[in-house]
Amino acid sequence: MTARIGVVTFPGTLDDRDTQRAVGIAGAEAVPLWHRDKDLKQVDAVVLPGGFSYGDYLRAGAISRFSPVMESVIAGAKSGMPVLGICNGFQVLTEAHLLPGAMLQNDRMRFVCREQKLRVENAGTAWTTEFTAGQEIRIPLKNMDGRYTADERTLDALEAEGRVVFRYVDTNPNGSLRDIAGVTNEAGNVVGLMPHPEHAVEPLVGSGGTDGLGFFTSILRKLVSA
Amino acid sequence: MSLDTVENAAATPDTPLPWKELGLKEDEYLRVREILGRRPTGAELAMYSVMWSEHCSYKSSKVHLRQFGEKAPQSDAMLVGIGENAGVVDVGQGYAVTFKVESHNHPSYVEPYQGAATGVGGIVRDIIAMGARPVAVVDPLRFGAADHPDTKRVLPGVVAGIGGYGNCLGLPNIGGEVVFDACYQGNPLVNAGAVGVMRHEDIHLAKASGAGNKVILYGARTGGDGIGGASILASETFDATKPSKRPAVQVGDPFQEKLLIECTLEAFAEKLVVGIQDLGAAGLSCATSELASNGSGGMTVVLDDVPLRDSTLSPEEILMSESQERMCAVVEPEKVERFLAICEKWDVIATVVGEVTDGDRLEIFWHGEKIVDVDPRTVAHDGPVYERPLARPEWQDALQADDANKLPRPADAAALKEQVKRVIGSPNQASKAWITDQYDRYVQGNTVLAQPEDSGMIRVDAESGLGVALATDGNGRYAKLDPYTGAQLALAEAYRNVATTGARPLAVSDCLNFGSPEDPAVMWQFSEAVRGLADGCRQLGTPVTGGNVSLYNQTGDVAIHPTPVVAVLGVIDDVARRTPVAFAEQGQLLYLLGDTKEEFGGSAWSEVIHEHLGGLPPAVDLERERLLGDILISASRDGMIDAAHDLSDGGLITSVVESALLGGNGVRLVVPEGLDAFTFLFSESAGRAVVAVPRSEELRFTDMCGARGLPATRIGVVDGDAVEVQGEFALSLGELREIHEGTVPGLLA
Amino acid sequence: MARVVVDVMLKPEILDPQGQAVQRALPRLGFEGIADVRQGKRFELEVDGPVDDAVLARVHEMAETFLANTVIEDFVVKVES
Amino acid sequence: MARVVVDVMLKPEILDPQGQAVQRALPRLGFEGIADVRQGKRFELEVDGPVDDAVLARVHEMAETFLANTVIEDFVVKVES
Ligand SMILES: Nc1ncnc2c1ncn2[C@@H]1O[C@H](COP(=O)(O)OP(=O)(O)O)[C@@H](O)[C@H]1O
Ligand SMILES: [Mg+2]
Repeated sequence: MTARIGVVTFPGTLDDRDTQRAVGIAGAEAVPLWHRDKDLKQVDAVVLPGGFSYGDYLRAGAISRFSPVMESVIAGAKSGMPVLGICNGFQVLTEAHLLPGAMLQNDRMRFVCREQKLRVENAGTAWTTEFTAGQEIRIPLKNMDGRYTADERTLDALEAEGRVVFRYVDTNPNGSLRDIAGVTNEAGNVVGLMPHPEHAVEPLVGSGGTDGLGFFTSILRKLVSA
Repeated sequence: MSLDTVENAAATPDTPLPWKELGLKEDEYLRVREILGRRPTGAELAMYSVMWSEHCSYKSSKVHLRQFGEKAPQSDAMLVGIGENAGVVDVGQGYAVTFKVESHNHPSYVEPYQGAATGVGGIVRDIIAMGARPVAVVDPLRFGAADHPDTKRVLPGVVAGIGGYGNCLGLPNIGGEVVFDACYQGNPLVNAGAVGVMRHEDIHLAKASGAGNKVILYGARTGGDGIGGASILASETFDATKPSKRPAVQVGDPFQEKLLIECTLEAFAEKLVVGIQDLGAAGLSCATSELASNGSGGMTVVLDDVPLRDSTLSPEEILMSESQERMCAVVEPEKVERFLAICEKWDVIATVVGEVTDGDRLEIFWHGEKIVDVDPRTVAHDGPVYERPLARPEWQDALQADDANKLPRPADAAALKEQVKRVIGSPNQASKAWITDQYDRYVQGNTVLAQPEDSGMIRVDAESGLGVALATDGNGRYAKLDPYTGAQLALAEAYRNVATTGARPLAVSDCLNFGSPEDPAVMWQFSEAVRGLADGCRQLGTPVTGGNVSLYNQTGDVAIHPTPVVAVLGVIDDVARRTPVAFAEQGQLLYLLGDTKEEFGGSAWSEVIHEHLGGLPPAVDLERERLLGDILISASRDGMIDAAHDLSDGGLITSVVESALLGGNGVRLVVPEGLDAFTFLFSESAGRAVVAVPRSEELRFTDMCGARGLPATRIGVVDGDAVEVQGEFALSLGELREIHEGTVPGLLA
Repeated sequence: MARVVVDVMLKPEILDPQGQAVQRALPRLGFEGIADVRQGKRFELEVDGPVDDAVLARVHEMAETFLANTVIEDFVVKVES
Repeated sequence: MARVVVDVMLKPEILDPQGQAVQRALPRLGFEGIADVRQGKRFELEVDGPVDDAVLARVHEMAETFLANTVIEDFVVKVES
């Protein structure tokens, strides 16, 4: 039996099909979830994919966070269900207060699309066990509102508790504080990051690398061995 | 004015109407009266005036555009030709592809962000209206001089608008152009193209048939966008000078459009749609008259049912409104409920506003009164057609006599090196990454190639690896020197760019940007360019499937360079075989394919070093282009080459530097016998490409070129970390990178 | 130091997708009775020295030429007390 | 119908690149003497019926939970006269 991984579609979500494909390539079963449905269809984990849900109007993720599906995702996350938020999904997770901090417009005030080098700082979360701490990976990054921000106390606590999961290397593309590209919650089941692992799972398309596959094989291994 | 009904119009033949203010000529207005057998109502006048405008009726260009059909090469790939929202070509395995380029030049000068954004929105709706899922966009752009202050206003806004809209729709941007030239100072060209994919059986057309079928308007509410003219009709006095409260600028809502895409595709998948039409220029006037005239029956529309953003709109204004993000579908009565449910699922407002009838009239009602009663064909298809006078400009001979080949050339190796640096760092040849990094090229997960590759490439089928490639090109400097040849060079370059990546060119779309058709010189340029493109497409076997004409691109009496932008679509059986631009492996051999002659007319070198435009553009040999393309495609399919880059403006040195920088590998070049270093590096002869050949494939590759008669000259090797021209100069990759990548950010940041 | 505020709003006849998205979300969040929402920008300018008519005139010009895009936006200049 | 305005500004300790970009551009445009610029959002809500304390309390809640992200933003609710 393989793991069932839910992929949520909000109005304006863009990378849902790509994320489903990535889940499938990793060997898990992708289960589409619709924002108006509270029913999580007994999935073992949930991915909130990238895009511009509700056009990113008001603030990125601010409107989606109040959708019916999020009530169930929030409840699930609090009881240990693994949740991964990619880009817009990360923004939704911060707006829903499942992850600390908030996302602001890039310091350069332009959309940025590039291949980004990251360092994996925490290989112990539900979504990163296939990596090793300190490993450098390359995956695409594309966002308008990717500047991770939190107050100093929160940032210090995140560092102290090892909850910074990914850091930008060489270039900080959006002005994120302390080069933070991704964080996790205290329990390590909820992870959010700005770059897009689902665009780096096949050699031929996307950025051409397969460094993103590790996210999906990590969760699969965890769920299947559990 | 009180409501101007059909009855009222018949009874008051002498009521003066503001036809002039709405842009109609007197004879055109008289034609309308003749067609109707009475004076038009205000609403009818509104419809005729927008539908008979240059933009909607192609009245000046029609007689020339016919050649695209008359000269069209026989092609089994063509499924839907010119005349529909976009052409459709067969790419095999049951897939069909639709693509088109359009202009949003004037709005983008007034309000760069929104003008460009709504341009993307409009072209994407054309693609959805054919039944296809949009899979990529491209954006051929032209701006005034790079260092002009207004370029700093226009360019960042245009780029942010294209990105803001396209990124939010989830469409990868896979290519385009950025050209700077003072001739576009008051008339930037903002062209946008889109590609869509569907199965053959999903092709949809804009027609309303089947009496009793419902006409559903869905998407955004209708506001007073872009109806400056119609507001005159709504006022008591027909006073055109009265300030209008109607917005002159449309604001795009890409989120709404994304929902429109998803709900339209879902309705298609459930086979709920009989006919469909997007609402673009001329809004409901266009959608209703085109749907009705392409179908078998007539249509009634109740305007009171149109959802409004502004309740003060008059019926004339509603008919003319160009509010964005709206579509119109014809649906069988028993399927209406399901159609509305899908719209509700996606939070899209949808309203039944009319019905297909078995008559042949388009009848529109307001407050229970009939305000339009016309034969829809007369609105949509029987607009005026002009044979505008044309005359070869009297300056053309002098321009061509001002031979660029006679310009002073660099005196020694040091001067040559200096000029290489200047050309590589010139705004037109420099890296456009500052711009293209603002576009999402990864979304949808099928992007095989995107900028700065020679063409964009999208995987269509993950199982088989089937893919499509798209490139757009145009060179206004060449076209100014000779519009016929210039159009063919644009075609040749786009064709070559597609073939260079390993895809087989299939079909063409175009966007023809010119000055005023009322100027005989411009009309001559236009007719020559169309003739050149049509002849070229026939010779290359790539039919024109559709396109767009943008006229009146001029400031005062001064027209832009004639700028035909040509898009070529190609197909590749397996995207794993694509050829990238980057020189990725040290030790590979570099071959120059094609002949290099002394051709500097319109060249980047003449522009950058001498600020010169004169002489003749490079000669075109389309048979040679076809042979070059065949070789590049075979070599890619059989794994004989690892990289290829076409040569165009900026010559060989520009292409080689780009490939070296992208791969992070240097090159050592040897000037071939019979050529001087200057001509070798800077000539812009057409029909050429440079390829990187693994040593193990050298014999096989040169044998193939030899057997098929394509000149292939070994010019060097991928080696080291500098671009070196033996006996002349060397430039380190680091220095080249600084020059090539620093220019555009330096100008705009 | 004094504060001058420039409020920039889309002209009433211009589509405001952001405001509309907010308005449509409100009922779902349990907030009824809001007939319309428009979203604009607010600039807070800290001015060196006193805010006299000359300063206000300059801020007005700044708003007109730079802070607002008067093709699609209106603006209001206010002194914050 | 009455109008309630919600002004949302980034907290003072949060970097505001938009405001800074405006401030940096001003001298180039010939506007001197502006010590600081902050850019925020302004929401204009048209309320059905009269604006009483209950309505204001609801708008306050709306601002706190939705219109502003209080991790990074402060807000002010005002009745426009
Ligand atoms: N506005 C743009 N949008 C997207 N891609 C662009 C744009 N301008 C240039 N490019 C890309 O940059 C690369 C180099 O452009 P160009 O030098 O014009 O190519 P070529 O000369 O081969 O036609 C191409 O991949 C082109 O598609
Ligand atoms: Mg090229």
